[in-house]
Amino acid sequence: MTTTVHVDTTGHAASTPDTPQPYRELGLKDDEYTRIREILGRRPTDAELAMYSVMWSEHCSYKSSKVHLKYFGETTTEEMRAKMLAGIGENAGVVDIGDGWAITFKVESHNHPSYVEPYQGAATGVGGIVRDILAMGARPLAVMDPLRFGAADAPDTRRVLPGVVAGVGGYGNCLGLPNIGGEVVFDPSYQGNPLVNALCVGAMRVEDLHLAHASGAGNKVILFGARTGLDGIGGVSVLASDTFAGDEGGTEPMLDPASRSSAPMLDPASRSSARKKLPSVQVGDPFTEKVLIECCLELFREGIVVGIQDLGGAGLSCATSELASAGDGGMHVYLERVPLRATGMTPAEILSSESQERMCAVVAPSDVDAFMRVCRKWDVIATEIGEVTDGDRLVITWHGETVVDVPPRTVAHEGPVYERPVSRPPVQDDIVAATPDALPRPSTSDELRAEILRMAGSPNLSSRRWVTEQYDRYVRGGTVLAQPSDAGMIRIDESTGRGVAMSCDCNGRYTYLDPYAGAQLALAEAYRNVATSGARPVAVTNCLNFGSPEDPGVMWQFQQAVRGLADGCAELGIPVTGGNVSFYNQTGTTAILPTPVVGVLGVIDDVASRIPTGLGAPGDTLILLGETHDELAGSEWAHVVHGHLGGQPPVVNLAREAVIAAVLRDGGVSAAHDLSEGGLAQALVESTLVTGRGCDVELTGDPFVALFSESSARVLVSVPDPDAFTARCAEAGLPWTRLGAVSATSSLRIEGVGELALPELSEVWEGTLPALFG
Amino acid sequence: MARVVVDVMPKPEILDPQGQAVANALPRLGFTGISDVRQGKHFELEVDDSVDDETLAKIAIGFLSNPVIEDFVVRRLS
Amino acid sequence: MARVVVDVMPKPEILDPQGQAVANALPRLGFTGISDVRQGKHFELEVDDSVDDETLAKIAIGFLSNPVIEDFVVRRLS
Amino acid sequence: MSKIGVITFPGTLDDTDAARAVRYAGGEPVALWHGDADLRGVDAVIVPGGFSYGDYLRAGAIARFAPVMGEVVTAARGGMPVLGICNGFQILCEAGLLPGALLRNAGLHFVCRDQKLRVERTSTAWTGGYADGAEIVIPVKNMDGRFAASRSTVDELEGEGRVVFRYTDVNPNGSLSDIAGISSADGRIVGLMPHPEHAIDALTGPGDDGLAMFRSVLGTVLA
Ligand SMILES: Nc1ncnc2c1ncn2[C@@H]1O[C@H](COP(=O)(O)OP(=O)(O)O)[C@@H](O)[C@H]1O
Ligand SMILES: [Mg+2]
Repeated sequence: MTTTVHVDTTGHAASTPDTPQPYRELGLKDDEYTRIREILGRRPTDAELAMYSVMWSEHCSYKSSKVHLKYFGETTTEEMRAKMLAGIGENAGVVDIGDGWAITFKVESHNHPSYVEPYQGAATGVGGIVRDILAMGARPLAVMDPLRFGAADAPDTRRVLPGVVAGVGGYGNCLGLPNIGGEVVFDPSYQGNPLVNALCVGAMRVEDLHLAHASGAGNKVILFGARTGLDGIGGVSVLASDTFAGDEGGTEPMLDPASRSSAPMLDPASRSSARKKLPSVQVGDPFTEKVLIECCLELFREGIVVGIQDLGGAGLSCATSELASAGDGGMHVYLERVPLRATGMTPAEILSSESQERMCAVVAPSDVDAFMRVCRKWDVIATEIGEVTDGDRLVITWHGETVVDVPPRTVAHEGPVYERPVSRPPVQDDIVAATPDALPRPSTSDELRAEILRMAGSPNLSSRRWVTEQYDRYVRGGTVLAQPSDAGMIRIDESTGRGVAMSCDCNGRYTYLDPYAGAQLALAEAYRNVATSGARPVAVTNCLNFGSPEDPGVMWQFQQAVRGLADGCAELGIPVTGGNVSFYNQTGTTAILPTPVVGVLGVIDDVASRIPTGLGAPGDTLILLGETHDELAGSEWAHVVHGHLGGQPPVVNLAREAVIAAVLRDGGVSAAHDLSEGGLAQALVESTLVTGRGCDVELTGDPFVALFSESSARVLVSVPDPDAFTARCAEAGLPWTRLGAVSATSSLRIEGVGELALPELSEVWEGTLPALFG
Repeated sequence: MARVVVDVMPKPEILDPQGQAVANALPRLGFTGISDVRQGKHFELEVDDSVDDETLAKIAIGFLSNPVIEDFVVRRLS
Repeated sequence: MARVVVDVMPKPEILDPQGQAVANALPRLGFTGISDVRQGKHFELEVDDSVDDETLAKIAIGFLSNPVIEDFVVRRLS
Repeated sequence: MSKIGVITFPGTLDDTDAARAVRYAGGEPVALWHGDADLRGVDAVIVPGGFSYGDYLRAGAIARFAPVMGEVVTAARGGMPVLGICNGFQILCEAGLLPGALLRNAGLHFVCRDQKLRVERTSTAWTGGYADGAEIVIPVKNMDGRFAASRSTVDELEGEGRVVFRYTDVNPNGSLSDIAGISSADGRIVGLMPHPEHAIDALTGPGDDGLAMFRSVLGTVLA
């Protein structure tokens, strides 16, 4: 192909101030464009416009969420900060877990791409979060995947779910990272807007922490990993067209600019005009990433990396401007040196390409040879593309001509900030008023028994095996707990047994009813799951999935959720170390259930003392920790049996959660399982099925409430010595109820309800997802 | 009855890690002179004479390939 | 320079679950009249004129396909 | 101490785990690099699991041409014990050290589960430590684990007692005759899809049923 690349230089831009630019098509508002012109004192070049537009997008700049996210910092005390080595603002949060070990973890969304191309969208979501962890200087150790889909029986779910699961597995398995947990939640609100969040945990020695900054004039900037192609340049391709299609101007933006470009599934017009207006779908190459990981870790070991940054959304635009902005100098990049996969790419396209599996490092000149040697060993392409300068500008040249000359902070860190209108939607009162109190409840033993089975086989409560079997949970040999445990747990240090546990949770229905309490309930559940494994919760990450920030009602949900989460973390004394915001998750004007996925990290001194999930040995006493109230608003029961959603979610009791965690850490528990969606009934079903053991249970109070209420702060435990254990509960002020005992039979027997043989239960619980998805 | 072939290939601008892996391996195996390799899928369908070209195109575009990342070619073998 | 196509298919006696899955899904999607589907791989190679047919056959049999389970066809496109 | 080599190809994943298993069994693991035509004086070789070269063309198809594999083939023909686990099994088949091939799982999904196996042959370098007919549980985790070969090859394997492991309970991938692992005629080369290195203690695996495989070879090479 002999395309002549038309280059818009800074000089040309200065002399042609009136050239119209397609900034609106790129997602920039009039005042944002004006501000760019003011910053530069001229119109931006095509390449600069590409950079600003993508870096100032909602996705990269957090322009709608920034003012709210500040609250996390404001509520983090010095004490909470004590163990935090890196926090919000870095690629990923880092916490000191003792013995010289630091853990870094983060969750990110890849929602829209996974709707367009489920396999690749999910795969590259995993790839992206893993590079974030790698960029902190850590070895990635495990992944998790909180997922949300439309109704389980909707035809599009049959397209999206298998592809997403195969993509998460295909990438993670090939990378050699165990999958230690996640979520699969179905709700019609995610129809047309599935949520694919991916979490990665990594570990490093404290002294190896690498932060993303470019300092030291004369240091070299090296791009390494995959070649740069036309992947995901999406919107930016309008810059290369001679005529700008104005057809997008009038439509309501449904997706944030970064992802909107991938919206056209098939644009017939784009086929004729060669490669212009490409959909921004990227294809992942997990093999290249695996090699890149090993290569990076060897570079870290050699101590020859001054700064490092992964290339994710916004590609080189993001990496160069962030590295330069966070450093103490400027940067000069020779763009023509970037190894390309396609011919005829323009500077704007190269800067915006989202080709996967690339990293950017800053290296002292004397170490460049050693750096290149390591890259050659791993067959990783590495190219010196520039250097750190002592100025304060990011200058990018293309065959000697300047195409970018900007103050890097204005691109990376000083983007627009919006105070979006916030208002509690008027319908919220009606939602809260519509309690489930009048819904018909099962009362006879037959009805209760039938309802237990129906719930166990419902899509949200049925076995996740069809999904989790597609994920390698063993690789690396450090997985202590994975599915079906409440939390995932990995061993960090083989000599001491020190390890970490991790869980991520959210119930979007609770958050819909009350976003403040709902976010706290998500925190409470993740915290409880980690505690149930025997670990001590220490830090929090989150992925805030919401509808359009331009909707004041959505902004209210967002603001409330942030406040609830931050206040909850302050109460528990564990800091939020990082997270991710994903807005514009909606179909038409209908937003998804507000879904702030909360991930909690816990530490355990010796993984050998973990608490297994399910039931203990036959003869062990079954005890329910916590209290049960009549709380069915937002419950799985109301959803499955009545399709009802209204009222107030269960009461939050974080102090109680902390007491439960402390009691569990004290020992004396042979197995445990927390109570969440589906209440005690579901906890009993899961506990018996995962251990293959039966139990005999007697309920106190109204059996329906006892079985299906979703009161928070409750855990089912098996204890060999109930007297000693309950004495300790009493001491800690923790209410408990004796439920019964683990039996040597293979049935779940509930006094006054009847007997459920495990094979019958198992068939119902295991059958649902395979029947739906083959 | 007719035999129909559908070849599905990654779009030219889309990364093709599989083809790449083959291309990189060939010189190591001593085969030179091959400058590029792309790998796709090859389907062979046994089709009733009642199935027209339009239907075949629908199957190819909506099911055998994802038009976001792949191109396809349908051929009827005589 | 020439473009060479290599199609690799599972041997007829080898079970082809991928083709099977496609064949089973088609009626569910409303497409009838397709009685059998087999799925294989399709390679497109950019080849120097110096590469002769014998070399191509070697590449196809020794590398692109595994003769234990697969058959292949090599075609030069003009 | 006996030295057991563990090969790392680009994309190998379970090499550290195989090395750990060798250590647990009392041997000395030695790292072998795909690009070096050198076995570094080891007494036996493990070709571990993973996705060498991404398994992009066909599982094991590219790795078998690596320089180190030339040495492995020569040593194996000379009687050195070789164990191929998962991707390693696929590589040994591609390299012609073991017959047959491993294809996409019949269910078309990656399958990771704790799998019951029966040890069908204990007269190999890698299974001497098991009781005849022992039932063991070790994880299986792969995308391409369906053993396939011509009818005559399968008959030959069965006739010569070279089926070393068989899936019991469920066949996770549609393997012919429920074959999970096979050996060379002399029993020195064994390949299997499940992962014994992930069953060396109850903390990180379903149990320690896999450990005997590594102990067996240490007994063999010491003898
Ligand atoms: N998408 C997924 N990926 C990996 N593991 C999952 C996924 N979905 C669910 N799991 C695992 O399955 C088990 C049951 O899930 P769930 O009932 O949602 O747990 P909980 O209610 O304790 O949060 C947990 O171990 C969870 O981590
Ligand atoms: Mg739980």
